Amino acid sequence: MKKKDRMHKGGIEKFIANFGWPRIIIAIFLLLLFVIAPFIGIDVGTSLSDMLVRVGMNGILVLAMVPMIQSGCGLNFGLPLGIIAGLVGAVTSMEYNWQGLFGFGMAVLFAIPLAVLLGVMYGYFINMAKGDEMMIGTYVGFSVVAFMSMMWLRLPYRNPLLVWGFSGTGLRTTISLTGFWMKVLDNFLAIRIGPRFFFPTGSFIFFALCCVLVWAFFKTKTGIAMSAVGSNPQFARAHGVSEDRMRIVSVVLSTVLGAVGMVVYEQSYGFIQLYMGPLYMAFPAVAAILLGGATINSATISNVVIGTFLFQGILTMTPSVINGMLQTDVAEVIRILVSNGMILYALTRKGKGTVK
Amino acid sequence: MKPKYSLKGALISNLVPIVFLMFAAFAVPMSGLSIPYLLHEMISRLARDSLLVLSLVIPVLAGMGLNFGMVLGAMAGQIGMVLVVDWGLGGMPALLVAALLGTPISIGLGYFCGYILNLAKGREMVTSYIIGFFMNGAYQFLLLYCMGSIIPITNPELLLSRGYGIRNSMDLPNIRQVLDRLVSVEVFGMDIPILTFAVIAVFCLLIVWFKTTKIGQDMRAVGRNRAVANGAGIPVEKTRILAIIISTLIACYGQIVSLQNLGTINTYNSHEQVGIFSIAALLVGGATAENASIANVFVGVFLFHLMFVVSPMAGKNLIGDAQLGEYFRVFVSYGIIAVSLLLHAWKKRHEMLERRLLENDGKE
Amino acid sequence: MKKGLVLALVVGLWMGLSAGAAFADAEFHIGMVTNTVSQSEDGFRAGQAFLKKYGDVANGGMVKHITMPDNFTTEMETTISQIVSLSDDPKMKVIVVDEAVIGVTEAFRRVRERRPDIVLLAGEPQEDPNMITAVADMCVMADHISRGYTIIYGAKMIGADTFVHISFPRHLGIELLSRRMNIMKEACKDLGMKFVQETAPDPTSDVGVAGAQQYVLEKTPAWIEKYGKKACFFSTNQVHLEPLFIQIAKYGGYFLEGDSPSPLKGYPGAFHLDLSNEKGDWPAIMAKTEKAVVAAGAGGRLGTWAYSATYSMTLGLGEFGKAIAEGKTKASDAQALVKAMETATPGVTWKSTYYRDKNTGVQKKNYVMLMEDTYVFGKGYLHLTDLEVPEKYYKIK
Amino acid sequence: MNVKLRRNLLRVALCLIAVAGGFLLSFIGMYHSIILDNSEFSGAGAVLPPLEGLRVVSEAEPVEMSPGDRILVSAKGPSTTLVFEITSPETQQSREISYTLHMGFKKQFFLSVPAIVGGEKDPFFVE
Repeated sequence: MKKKDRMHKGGIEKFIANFGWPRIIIAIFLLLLFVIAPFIGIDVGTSLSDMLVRVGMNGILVLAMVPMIQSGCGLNFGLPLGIIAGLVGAVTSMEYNWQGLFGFGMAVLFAIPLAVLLGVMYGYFINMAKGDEMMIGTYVGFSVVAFMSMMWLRLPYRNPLLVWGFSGTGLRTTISLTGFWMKVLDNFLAIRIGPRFFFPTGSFIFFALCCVLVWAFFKTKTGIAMSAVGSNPQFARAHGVSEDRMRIVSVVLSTVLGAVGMVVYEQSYGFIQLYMGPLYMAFPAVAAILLGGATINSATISNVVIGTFLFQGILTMTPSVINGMLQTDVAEVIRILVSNGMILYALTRKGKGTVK
Repeated sequence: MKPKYSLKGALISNLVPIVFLMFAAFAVPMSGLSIPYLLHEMISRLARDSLLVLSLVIPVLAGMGLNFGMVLGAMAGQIGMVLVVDWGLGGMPALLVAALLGTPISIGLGYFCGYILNLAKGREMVTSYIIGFFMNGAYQFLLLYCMGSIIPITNPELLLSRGYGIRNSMDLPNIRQVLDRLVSVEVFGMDIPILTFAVIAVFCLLIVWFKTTKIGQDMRAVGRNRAVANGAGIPVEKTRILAIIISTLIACYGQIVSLQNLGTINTYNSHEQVGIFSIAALLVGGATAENASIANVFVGVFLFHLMFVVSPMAGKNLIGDAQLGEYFRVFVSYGIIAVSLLLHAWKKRHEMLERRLLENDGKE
Repeated sequence: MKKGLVLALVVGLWMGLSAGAAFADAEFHIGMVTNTVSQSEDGFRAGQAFLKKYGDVANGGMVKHITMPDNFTTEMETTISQIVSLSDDPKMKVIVVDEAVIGVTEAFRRVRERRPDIVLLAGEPQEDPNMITAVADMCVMADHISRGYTIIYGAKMIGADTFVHISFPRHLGIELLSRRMNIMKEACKDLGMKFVQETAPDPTSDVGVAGAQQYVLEKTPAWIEKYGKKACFFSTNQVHLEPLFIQIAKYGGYFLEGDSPSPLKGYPGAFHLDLSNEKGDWPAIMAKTEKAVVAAGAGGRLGTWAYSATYSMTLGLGEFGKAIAEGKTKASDAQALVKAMETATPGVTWKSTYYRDKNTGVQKKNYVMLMEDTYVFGKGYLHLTDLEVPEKYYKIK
Repeated sequence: MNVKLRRNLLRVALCLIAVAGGFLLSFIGMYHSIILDNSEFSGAGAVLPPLEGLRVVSEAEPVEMSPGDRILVSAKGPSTTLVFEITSPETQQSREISYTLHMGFKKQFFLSVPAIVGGEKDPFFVE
C-alpha cells in the first residue's frame, strides 16, 4: 500500500516536473476562467473558437522562435524582420489583386525570398555580436520597423484599395483583406458546430504542417548540427561544424517562419497592420514559447503548441471574464503582468543546457 | 603589455561618438535650425537628462551591463511627484519631499530588480528590459486602481472622474523649473540653470568618490570576474544588488529633476522611454556594456539629443515630406543603438580573438 | 549599413543645398503641427492642404508643416522640441497645433518664453482645459459636452434602445471624454435607454492597433447578441471604428458618430472605398461613402459628420491664424474663428459654445467647443444642432 | 549586539528626521487655492451686495474683478495676506482692505469678497 502510494506520487511528481508548475497553474487558471465564463454571461463556444482562431493565427510566429533558440541565439527579438517580409509579401500579392488561396500562396512566395535575404543579413549581424543577440535583435527590429515606415509611404504601390484614399499614394495604416484572401485558411474545411463554435481547420493543418517540417528539419543532419551548436559549441566545433554558418541558417529559418507566420496571421486577422504596428509583435510570441516551457537555450515543438494554447487562451479569456466580473478595465494591466511575468520567469530560470 | 597611444587606437575606441559627430556635422546645417537655438536646447537637455544617464554608470562598473531597470527608479520618482502634487506642495520643498518619498520606493524596487538580476546572471540587460515592462504593469495598477481607492488622493484635478485612478497628464504649475530657476545665469540670452548643474556635479563627485571606497573597489572586482571576487570573500550577490539600488536611486532623483524641467507629467508614459533614451545616450557617448565613464555621460547626452533635435527637421528637409522626418528620427535613434551595440560586440570579440592568438603564440 | 548612411548623407547634403537656393519671401510664417498620416489622416491632410494653399516656407510660401511623433504618448519630449523648434524662425507669427496632444501646453509655455509675439492656437487639446487655456490664445474642440446629450438623442431618433460606450483607461483619463460619458449615462436614463460600458484595448499599448481592432472585430457580434440589434455603439477611439462598422453592417446595430467624427475614419477601410479621385472634396466623399454603406445594407444605421472634425478644425485654425497675423482680427475673437471655420467648410454651420469649468462654473473664453450636424447614411441630417440641450447636462461632472 | 542596536537606533532616528523634515517642508511648501467670489453674500442676517471697481492683490499678479466674477488665486505657505482695493465708480475714491488668511494644511478656501470687506467674521461659504 505504502509502496504503491509512493509510486503513484512519484508518477505525479514526474509529470509535474515534466510539465512544469507554471504551466499547470496557468492551465488550471485558464480552466477556471472557462468554468466561470458561463455564469457571468460569456458564451463558452464563442470564447473557445476565439481562442482556437488565435492559436492558428499566432502558432507559426511562435514556432519561428525555435530554430534560433536551438542554435543558441536566444529568443528572437528580431522577429519584426520576418514580419516585415511577410507584410511586403502580403501587400505585393494584394497589389496585383490576387485572391483566394492563390493570393495567399503568392504572398508567401513573395515573402520567403525577402525573408531569406533579411535573415542572412541579420545572421551576419548577430554573428558579430555573440552573447548580445537578444538586445541587438530588439533594436534591429525597432529600427527596421521605422525604416519600413518610410518605405511604406514611398514604395510604388498604386492599388487604390491599399493606398491612402486622400492622396492616392503611400500605404494605409490598416488594410483590409476582405475581397482578397481573408480567412482563406481559417475557412478551409472549417468545422462549424451551432451558430457560435467555429474550428479553423485550415490554419491548424497549416500550423501542423509547419511544425512537422521544423521537427523533420531537426532530424536532418543540418538540424542536428544546429542543435549541437546551440547546446555544445565545443563539441560541434570539434566535429567540424561551422558555428557561424549554422547560426545564420537558424536565423534564416526563423525569419522565414516569421514571414510565413505573418501571412497566416494576416489572413486570419483580416487586416494588414503597417507602420509602427509590428514594433512589439515579437513580445507575445516570446512570451508564448516561454510559457510553453522553453528556456532561452532549448525549445521543442511541444513547447510551441502548449505555449500558444495557454498564452492565447489567457489573452482571450482574462479580459472578458474579469471585465464581466469586476466591471473594471483592470484586465489590461493583468495581461501586461502575466505576459511579461512569464518572460521574466523564464529568463531567471537556469536552463537545462546552460553552458557557462 | 602597455597599450601605446596611437591615433588608430583612439579612433577605434571612440568610434561611436565620432560617427555621431560626423552625422551631426551633416545634419545640423541640413535642419536649418540656428546655432543659438540648438545651444539653448542642448543646455536645457543636459540639465534635464544627465542625472538619469548618470544612473547607468554604477551597474556597468559591477559588470551588470546597461541597467534598463532604471525605469523603476523613474517610476518611483513619478510616484513621489504625484503625491506631492496631490498634497498641493510647490517650490523647492515639493522637490525635496518628492525625493524623500521616492527614496524608500526606489530602494525597494532596486532591491527587487537586483534580486531578479542575480537569478539571471549573464543576461542582465534583457532581463532588466523585461523587468521594466513588468513593473510598468504594476505601476499602472498602482496609479490607475489603487490611487484614490486605497491610497487617498484628494485633489480632484488629479483624479479621474470615476473616483479612482490618476489622470493621464498632470501639470506641475508650482514645481515647474523651480530647481532650474532658483539660481541661474544668463549668458548670451540663454538661461543656464546653475543649481541643476551643481546637483548633477555633486552626483558625479559622489560616483567618483564611491569608486574609491571599499565597496566601490569590491564592485569593480565583481564586475571584472565574479568567481575571483567570490574567492576573495566579496559578497557578490549583495554587491550586485547594491549597485542596482544605487542606480535606481539616482534614476529616481534624475526623473524628478527631469520632470521639474519639463513641467508636465505624462503619468503613464513619461518613464517608458527614459530607459531606452538614456541607454542610447550613454552608448552614443562611447560607453560600452563593460565600460562607462562620466565623460561618456555628458558627451552622450549632448550628441544623442543634438541628433534628436536635429534629425526630424533634417529628415524632413532631406526627403521633403513632413512625416518622413519623424520616422527618420526613430530609425536613426534605434539604428544607432543597434549599430553601436554591434560595433562594441565586434570590437570585444576581435580583442578576445587577438588575445587568444597571442596566448597560443606564447604556448608554442 | 555604413554605405547606406554615407549615401543618405550625400543625397541629403545635395538636397539641403538645393533647397537652400530658394529663399523665403512671405511676410510672415505659420507653423502647422499635425499628427502623422498613420495616427490621424484627417489632420495631416488638412496640414498638407493648408501648405498647398499658401505655399511651403522652403519655396517662399508662408507655411511650415511638421508632424508630432508617431507614438506621441510616449515621446512627449519630442513633441515639445518639435513645436519649440518652430519658434527658431524669426518670421514665425502663428503656431497651429492639431491635435494638441500631451506636452503641447509645455511646448507653448516654452514658445511664449522665447517669443511672446507668436500666436498659439490649439485644436482638440488632450490636456486638461485649465492647463491649455492658461497658455494658448485660442483652443477649439468638438463639443463633447453638448454631444453627450445630442448623441443619445440622435441614437434614439434612429431607433436604438441601448447605448454601448466603448473605451479604455487612457481615454477615460481625458477630462472631457469621461465627462461626456457621464452625461451620456444621465441622458440615457432620462430618455429611457439602457447604457452599457465596454472596454477594448488601447491601440497605443503593446497589443497595438492590430490587437485593438482584432478585439473589437471578435467582440462586436457577441455584444450585438448580448445587447440586441437595437444597440447603438460608440467608441472614443477611431481605430476601433473600422472593425465596428464591418460587424455592424453584417450583424445589425447602430453607430451615430465617432469621437471626432469624420467620413474618413473607419468608412474607407470597412467599405473598401477608393477615394483617390475625390481628393479632399468632402461632399463627393460623402456621396461615395453613402452609396457603399447603403449597398452593404447598413443604410439608416451608420452616421458621421459631413466634414471631418479634425480636418475642418485644423484648416479653420490655420485660416484664423493667418487672419490674425494679417491684423484682420484678434486672437481672442471667437466669432472670427467660427467664420474662419465656415470658410474652410463651405455649407456647414457650426454651433459654438464656450467651455465651462465644472468646478467653478467659470466660462473659458479661449476654449471654444464646436459642433456640426450629424448625417446618417441613407437617412440624411438629423438636425441635432437645432436641439436645445437642457442646462442640467452642463453641470454633470 | 550593542553595535547593532546603536545602528538600528540611528536608522530609526534618521527615518524620523526624514519624516519630520518632510512634514516641515510640506508646511512651508504647500500651495492653497483660494477662490474669491464677488457676488451677493448672505450670512448672519446681513445681505452684502457685490463690489464694483475691485482689484485684488495677492501673491500672484493683481486681478480686476467685476460683480459676479469668481477667480482663483493660489498662495504658498502657512498664511497669506490678500489686499482688496476698491475704487468707487462715482467718486473715484479708493480704499484698501487687507485680510490675512491662516491656511495650515487645508487646500481650498471659498471666500466671499463682499463679506471680507463688509467685516463679516465668517467670510467663508460652502460650494
